[in-house]
Amino acid sequence: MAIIERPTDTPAVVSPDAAPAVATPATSYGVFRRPVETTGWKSWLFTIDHKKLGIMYGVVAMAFFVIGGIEALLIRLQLAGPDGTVLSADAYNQMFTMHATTMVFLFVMPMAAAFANYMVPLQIGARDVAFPRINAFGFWTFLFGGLFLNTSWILGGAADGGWFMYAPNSSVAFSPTNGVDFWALGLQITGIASLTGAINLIVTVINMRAPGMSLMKVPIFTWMIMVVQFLLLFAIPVITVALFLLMFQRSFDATFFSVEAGADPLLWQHLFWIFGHPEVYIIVLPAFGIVSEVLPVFSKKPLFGYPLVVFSGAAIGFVGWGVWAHHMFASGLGPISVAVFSVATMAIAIPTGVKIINWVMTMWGGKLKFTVPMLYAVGVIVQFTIGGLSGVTHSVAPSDTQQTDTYYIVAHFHYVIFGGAVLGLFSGLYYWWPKMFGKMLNERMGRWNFWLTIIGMNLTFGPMHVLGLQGQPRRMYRWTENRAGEGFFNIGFWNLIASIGSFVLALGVLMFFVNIYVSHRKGTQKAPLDPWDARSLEWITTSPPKEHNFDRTPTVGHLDEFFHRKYEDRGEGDHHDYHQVATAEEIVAEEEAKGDSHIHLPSPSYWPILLSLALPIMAYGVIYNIWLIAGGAALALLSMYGWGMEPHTAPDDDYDPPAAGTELEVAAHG
Amino acid sequence: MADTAVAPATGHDAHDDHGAHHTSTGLSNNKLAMWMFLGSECLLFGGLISTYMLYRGRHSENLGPDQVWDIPFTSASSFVLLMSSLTMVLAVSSAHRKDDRNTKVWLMVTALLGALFVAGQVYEFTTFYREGLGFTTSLFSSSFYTLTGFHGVHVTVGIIMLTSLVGMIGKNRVPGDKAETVELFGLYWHFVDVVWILIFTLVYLIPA
Amino acid sequence: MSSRTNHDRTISDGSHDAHTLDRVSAVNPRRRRRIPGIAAAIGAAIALSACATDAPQDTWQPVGENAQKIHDLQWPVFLTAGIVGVLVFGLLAVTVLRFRDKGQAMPEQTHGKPVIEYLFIAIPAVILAAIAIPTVGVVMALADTDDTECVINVTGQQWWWEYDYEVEDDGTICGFAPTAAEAAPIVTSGQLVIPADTKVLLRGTSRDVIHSYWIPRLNGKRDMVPGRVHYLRLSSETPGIYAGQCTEFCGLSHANMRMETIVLEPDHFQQWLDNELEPYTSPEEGTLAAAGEATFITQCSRCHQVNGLVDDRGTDDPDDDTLVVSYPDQFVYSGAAPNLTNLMGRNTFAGATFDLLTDECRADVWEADPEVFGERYLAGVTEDCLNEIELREWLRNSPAKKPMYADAEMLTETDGKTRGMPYLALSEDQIDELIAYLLERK
Amino acid sequence: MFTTGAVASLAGTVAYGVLAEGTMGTIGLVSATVALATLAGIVIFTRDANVFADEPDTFDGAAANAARPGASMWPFALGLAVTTMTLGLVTYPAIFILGAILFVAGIAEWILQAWSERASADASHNAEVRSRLAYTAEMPVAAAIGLGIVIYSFSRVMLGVPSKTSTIVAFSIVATIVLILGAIVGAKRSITAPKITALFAVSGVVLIGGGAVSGLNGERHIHEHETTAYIAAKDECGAEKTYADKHASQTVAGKAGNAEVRLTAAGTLVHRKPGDETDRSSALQLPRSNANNLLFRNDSDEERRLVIDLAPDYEGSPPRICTTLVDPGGVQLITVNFAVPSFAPEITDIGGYRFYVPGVSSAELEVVVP
Repeated sequence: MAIIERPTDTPAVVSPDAAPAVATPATSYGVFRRPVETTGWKSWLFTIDHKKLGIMYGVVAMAFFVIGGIEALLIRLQLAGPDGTVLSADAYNQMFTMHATTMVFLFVMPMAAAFANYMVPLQIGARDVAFPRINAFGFWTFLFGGLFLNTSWILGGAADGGWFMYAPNSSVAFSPTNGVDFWALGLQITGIASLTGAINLIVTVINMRAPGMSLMKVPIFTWMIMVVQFLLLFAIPVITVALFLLMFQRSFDATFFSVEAGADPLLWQHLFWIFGHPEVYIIVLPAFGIVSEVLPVFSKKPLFGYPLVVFSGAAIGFVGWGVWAHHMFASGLGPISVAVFSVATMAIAIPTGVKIINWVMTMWGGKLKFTVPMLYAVGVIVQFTIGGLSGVTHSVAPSDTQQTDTYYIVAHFHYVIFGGAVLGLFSGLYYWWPKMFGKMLNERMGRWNFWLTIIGMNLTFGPMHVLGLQGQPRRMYRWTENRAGEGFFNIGFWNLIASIGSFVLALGVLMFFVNIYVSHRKGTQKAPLDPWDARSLEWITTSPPKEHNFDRTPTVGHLDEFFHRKYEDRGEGDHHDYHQVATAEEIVAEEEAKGDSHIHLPSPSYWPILLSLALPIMAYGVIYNIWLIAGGAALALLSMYGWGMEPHTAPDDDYDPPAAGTELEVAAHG
Repeated sequence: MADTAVAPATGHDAHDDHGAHHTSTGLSNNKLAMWMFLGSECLLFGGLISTYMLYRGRHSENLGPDQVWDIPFTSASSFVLLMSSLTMVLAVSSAHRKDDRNTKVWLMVTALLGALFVAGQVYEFTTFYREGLGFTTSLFSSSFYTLTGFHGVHVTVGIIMLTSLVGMIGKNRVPGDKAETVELFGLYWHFVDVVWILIFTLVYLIPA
Repeated sequence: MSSRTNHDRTISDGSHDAHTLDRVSAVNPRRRRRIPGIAAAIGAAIALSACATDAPQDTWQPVGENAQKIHDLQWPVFLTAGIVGVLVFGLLAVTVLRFRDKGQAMPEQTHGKPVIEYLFIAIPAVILAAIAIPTVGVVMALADTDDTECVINVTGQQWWWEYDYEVEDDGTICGFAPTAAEAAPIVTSGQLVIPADTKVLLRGTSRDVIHSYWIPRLNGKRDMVPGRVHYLRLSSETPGIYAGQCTEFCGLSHANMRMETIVLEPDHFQQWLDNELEPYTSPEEGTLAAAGEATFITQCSRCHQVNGLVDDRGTDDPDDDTLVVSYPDQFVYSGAAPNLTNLMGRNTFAGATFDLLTDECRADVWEADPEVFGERYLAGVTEDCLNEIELREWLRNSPAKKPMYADAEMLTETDGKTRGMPYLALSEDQIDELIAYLLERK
Repeated sequence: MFTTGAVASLAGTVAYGVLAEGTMGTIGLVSATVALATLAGIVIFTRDANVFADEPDTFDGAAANAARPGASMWPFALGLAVTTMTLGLVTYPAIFILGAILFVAGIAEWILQAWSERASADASHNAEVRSRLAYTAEMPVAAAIGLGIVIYSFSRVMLGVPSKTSTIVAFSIVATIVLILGAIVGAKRSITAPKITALFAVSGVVLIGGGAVSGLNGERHIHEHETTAYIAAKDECGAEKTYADKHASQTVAGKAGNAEVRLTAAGTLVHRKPGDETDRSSALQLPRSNANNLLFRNDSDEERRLVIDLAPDYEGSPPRICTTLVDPGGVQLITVNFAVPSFAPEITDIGGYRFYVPGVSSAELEVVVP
């Protein structure tokens, strides 16, 4: 395991003329002295601790959420009345392009990555992910990619072709600023981050589970994360190809999308949506995982049909590859393709429906406690169901030709993404906040947060159903009275409602940040070890967890291991009678007492952040100056070699984390 | 999936042992990661090959594929790349026998054969260019150069990794298990070879 | 159309959203009135609003044959979705109310019963199968082009539509033989004119980026992709003007790329056709319009074609007259500009973005009953009805009126060709002349 | 070193001045000589160049205890770099860049060495410290350079060999040698590292030599392949086979063209448009200023090509477009953009647009561009 990797003295080579087989701890074979700080800014900059990286993912994602939210508010301000003048046509086009790009790639995906990073190793009883340095590299690459993408605002304008960036509208002739270049390269960079993250997490889940944790005992959140990582693993290279083609088209005059050379613009659409549709599940499945964790805890019942939820998650992931063309029902595919993709799309509603029913059945017969995370989880069920059902209405291809590219679609996917993914992520934030930061988020504020968000989102996106069915297309920087109609369903009224709703929603989200402040003021109580009476492994340790996560690697006998350590069924036959046999404090204390005698964590490293830094440099090079590419490449190459030759742990600075209450024997190496 | 959770609950000794990685599947993390990476690469080349197959006939009044190919030459260079897979196997087997000297020798031979292949590709591209097939000439040329270029870059990166590996073995600076590291490089190298066989068949041999 | 009620629409739309009651009450106000309280109040409000017109692009008021097919398929789906939604929410509500923590004992720790799970897989599967079968049928029916009676080519470009009518093998256009002139291809823009009761096949492509042709009341949308030809069937029995809008994002002025389809009775279509093919007549000598013709030739004809326009300036010998042929491909990146031969026969301009008619005159045409619609439309734009303010603003500075890439100096990527109409620095006198000239183009 | 450099530079200046007669070049070289001489003077004056020639006693004891700095090649490399850069300034920019790279590398290595030698009193530790940093940079650079030499030299050799066949022979021979040498070295353990290094050095020199010889000898001439664009420009789109028609493609991986134009077995041209599955021989109407992707299908039993004449002398439009010869049953894509409408005088003058097939007089199809 990487985290306890260290050199041995066993000669690995029998060759007679070979020098000492492997360098001994006394002779480091890294390049620089390793950074070893555990506090201060360096401990964050060079950290490879999955928990610190998870928190950083979360903070950065939240920052981008705010940026994307401001973009959304500007869009709604522009559309509040006819012939809006808040934004110019050009600015508006940039705004909706970047709103979607930011929300999808820089908020929802990294927010899910934040939870995945923080929780997956804890949920499977591991001390870190399989490749901690790659993990750090993934985070910094995502951050630099996101910053790179957003620098386009001040460097001549952001991308203006929509997040789907259909060719040939993305060619230089039609989008002459560098915005699309920034977009393509920025996504390429964040794609690298996602790909490395995917490989890392897959290996982690497959290989680093605690003893006894068979695949069907893996917590559902971790399961969903694994499905998502497989989707990423296979979806990212497809968009990579598309983005390369676009880059060659724009920067090196290739002709992939030049119709005058005989190109077929539908190539881009196919490549984009083969990536883009799995992307939808990449966005929403982590939230499904969170909801599936939260509901059982507050229903005091295991997840109804756990195996079925696992398989339906995998089925969604699998079938998700066969439905991409339902984004293209109007683009002139033949009737046969349209019929096939239409039916396939309906088929994917089945596993999705299974999830919803399983959630409701989990609650059925339970002992429901409506805390804020539970409220959000129930919110997901309601809002996502609406989004799912409107989805069924346009899986019917002929019906879709009336609805696609109208506000009806905007309504649909916001119910799915905001109602499904974002509410789910908020549920996770409230649920795991005490685990991550050791303080409870204020429940009262949390309720304000929840209700304002729910009311706001329904006010914003609900009217969009009406707008779309009344024929208002998407991506219009203005609408006119001429086409608004009168009467109850007139476009003007519902646009205004949507705009008002967006500000209610913004207020709701703001409450979350207020809540953080309120909950972390001086004098607030430390959270108890097990505030929710939770069920899974991540709670069998302190809050926040120690750097090495568990003093003793837990051994797992049940799906809901923590629950089974706390409770015992003393009933007979069909009669069940659960008694608490241990408190969380007792369980954690016992683990500490029997802690492993020595634990090696991988040391922090300079190389991941350096290598990440090389990527945007090269990307700027592609846009502005070819020599910058050379400079960036040199830095990348240097970092890769530095990385390659660096041992996983710093031999001079073996780190044995001190544990409270127990004396750990210092590692001895002969 | 082999669902064998090994229980290292008692032994920290196991942790310190380099050779035996205790993972839930028994497969080392590095190897699993390499397989995942190669799986991802399949789709990368899948996308590029699809693009090429769509555009191979689209060159309007410019040069078409069968007008520039030099099949005998490309066959020779393909054979050289195939041979490099053989030498890679020899390198891996030497590494497993902990024979550093021959590992280095075979890795070097592999790298050299790879370099010859890349040189052949450079030569081939040069002749194509002289014959009038530039990168921006037509859809066919753009997609051809992109596909084979991507493969060439993969080979080149592989060669640099191989030579570096030779250096690292020489200086005894391979972190982790040496035999496994060589094996991982081998996996990558074989993958690149297999992709070439696919490209050679689809791009060169099937007439447009 | 405003007063038409559509039963199907009412049921299914309501099934889906929060305003279920609203729609029902809109149709059936009498029954609603019996219900006291809020419902009655809403009912009254809706009853009032039911008299008002809905948005012209309402997808729930099909007129055309294909739109009707789509509608017949979609309302049961909406209804089903609504019912499923209500059931799920009902179940959820019961669960939430019944099982909240009232101090009951810890529930049984069970992962559920397989029977229930399989049932919950089977139910949606059956429902979806029931939806899938008619869907496939309608997909095939909509793609059917065998009985086409008329073919019209549609070409999209930033940010307007061009239509050209082909001459059929038998010398007719859409089955109509021109009365006087010989049949020749007709090129128009913005408003598509088709005969009623005719199965028209639009054969569409694009000159630059992807656009999408969508007239919601006649059919679903279809992308018009450069380098490809896609086709779309339109047909309607009811004469009228049907609004639509480009629905594939096509750049800066995407929001301003609109179109209308005009359905005319056969007689009226014949009239329209003859008018289109009428030979060009120059304005009378000495009039403002005659000066406008000269201005048009020097300022506009590089891009805008007026069929039959002849440059006879500075010569009395008719043999020296030269036919004025526009070369928009030298100045505009898409290579095309609207044909202005019969501009005032249409009632919108600049990609159907602006009206050529004043608000009153517009309402006369747009809200006309089907019986009188044809006459009113064919009357074209008269001097009294001309929306001169906007036309003037447009001629004064078009890029300011509609966002376009019109500054040739900034357009290095397109070799200085503009996208859309550039600023021409016309004097007020020239604008007067041009308006006088254009008013005669019908 | 600077002394030597100054002398060499002086000699170079004189030689260059006499042989090349370039004023600027001479001035540049004179400046370099002066600069080097000045440096040499400073070095000699400060006795920095030759500290150990003086009595060691004059230095304090601590220094004497320190390990002697090892031999270093970097000062030499730096001198070489400066000379190359100067030479580059007056000759080719490429040489200057080469010198600059060498300069940067030399300085970096020198600094690194100097730094590591002061790290501690333990020489082996110092070497270790140096290698930590140096290997990360040296290994990839060395790998890239080695790879570059092989690729560049070998591809030059192949471009230089007289015929296509001999490239295959050359390729096979080199590859076989590599394989055989590998096998021998692998089998014979008596071959030690120095011998292998020597082998590499020799092969490297041979390869570079071969590349250099080929480069100087000039490449074999590669003919630009004729295309239909070329034969159209030469007014040769006839029925007869040209060089451009050799191995021409016969299939297209797309179906949704604007129209399909078909040469029937009866020798007539018909067209068919999407959405209208009947063959028509009436005029084909196509939009103006649009990239019309048309398919030409040859259903006759002879090789035929499709030709269309466009507006003559019109900016941005070729006068004629033709396909290559299409086999019986074959298909080819032809993209036509009509910039001018049919009714324009320049088109009515040539009798309107029409597709025709050379060699089949009955095959004509009128095209109308409104």
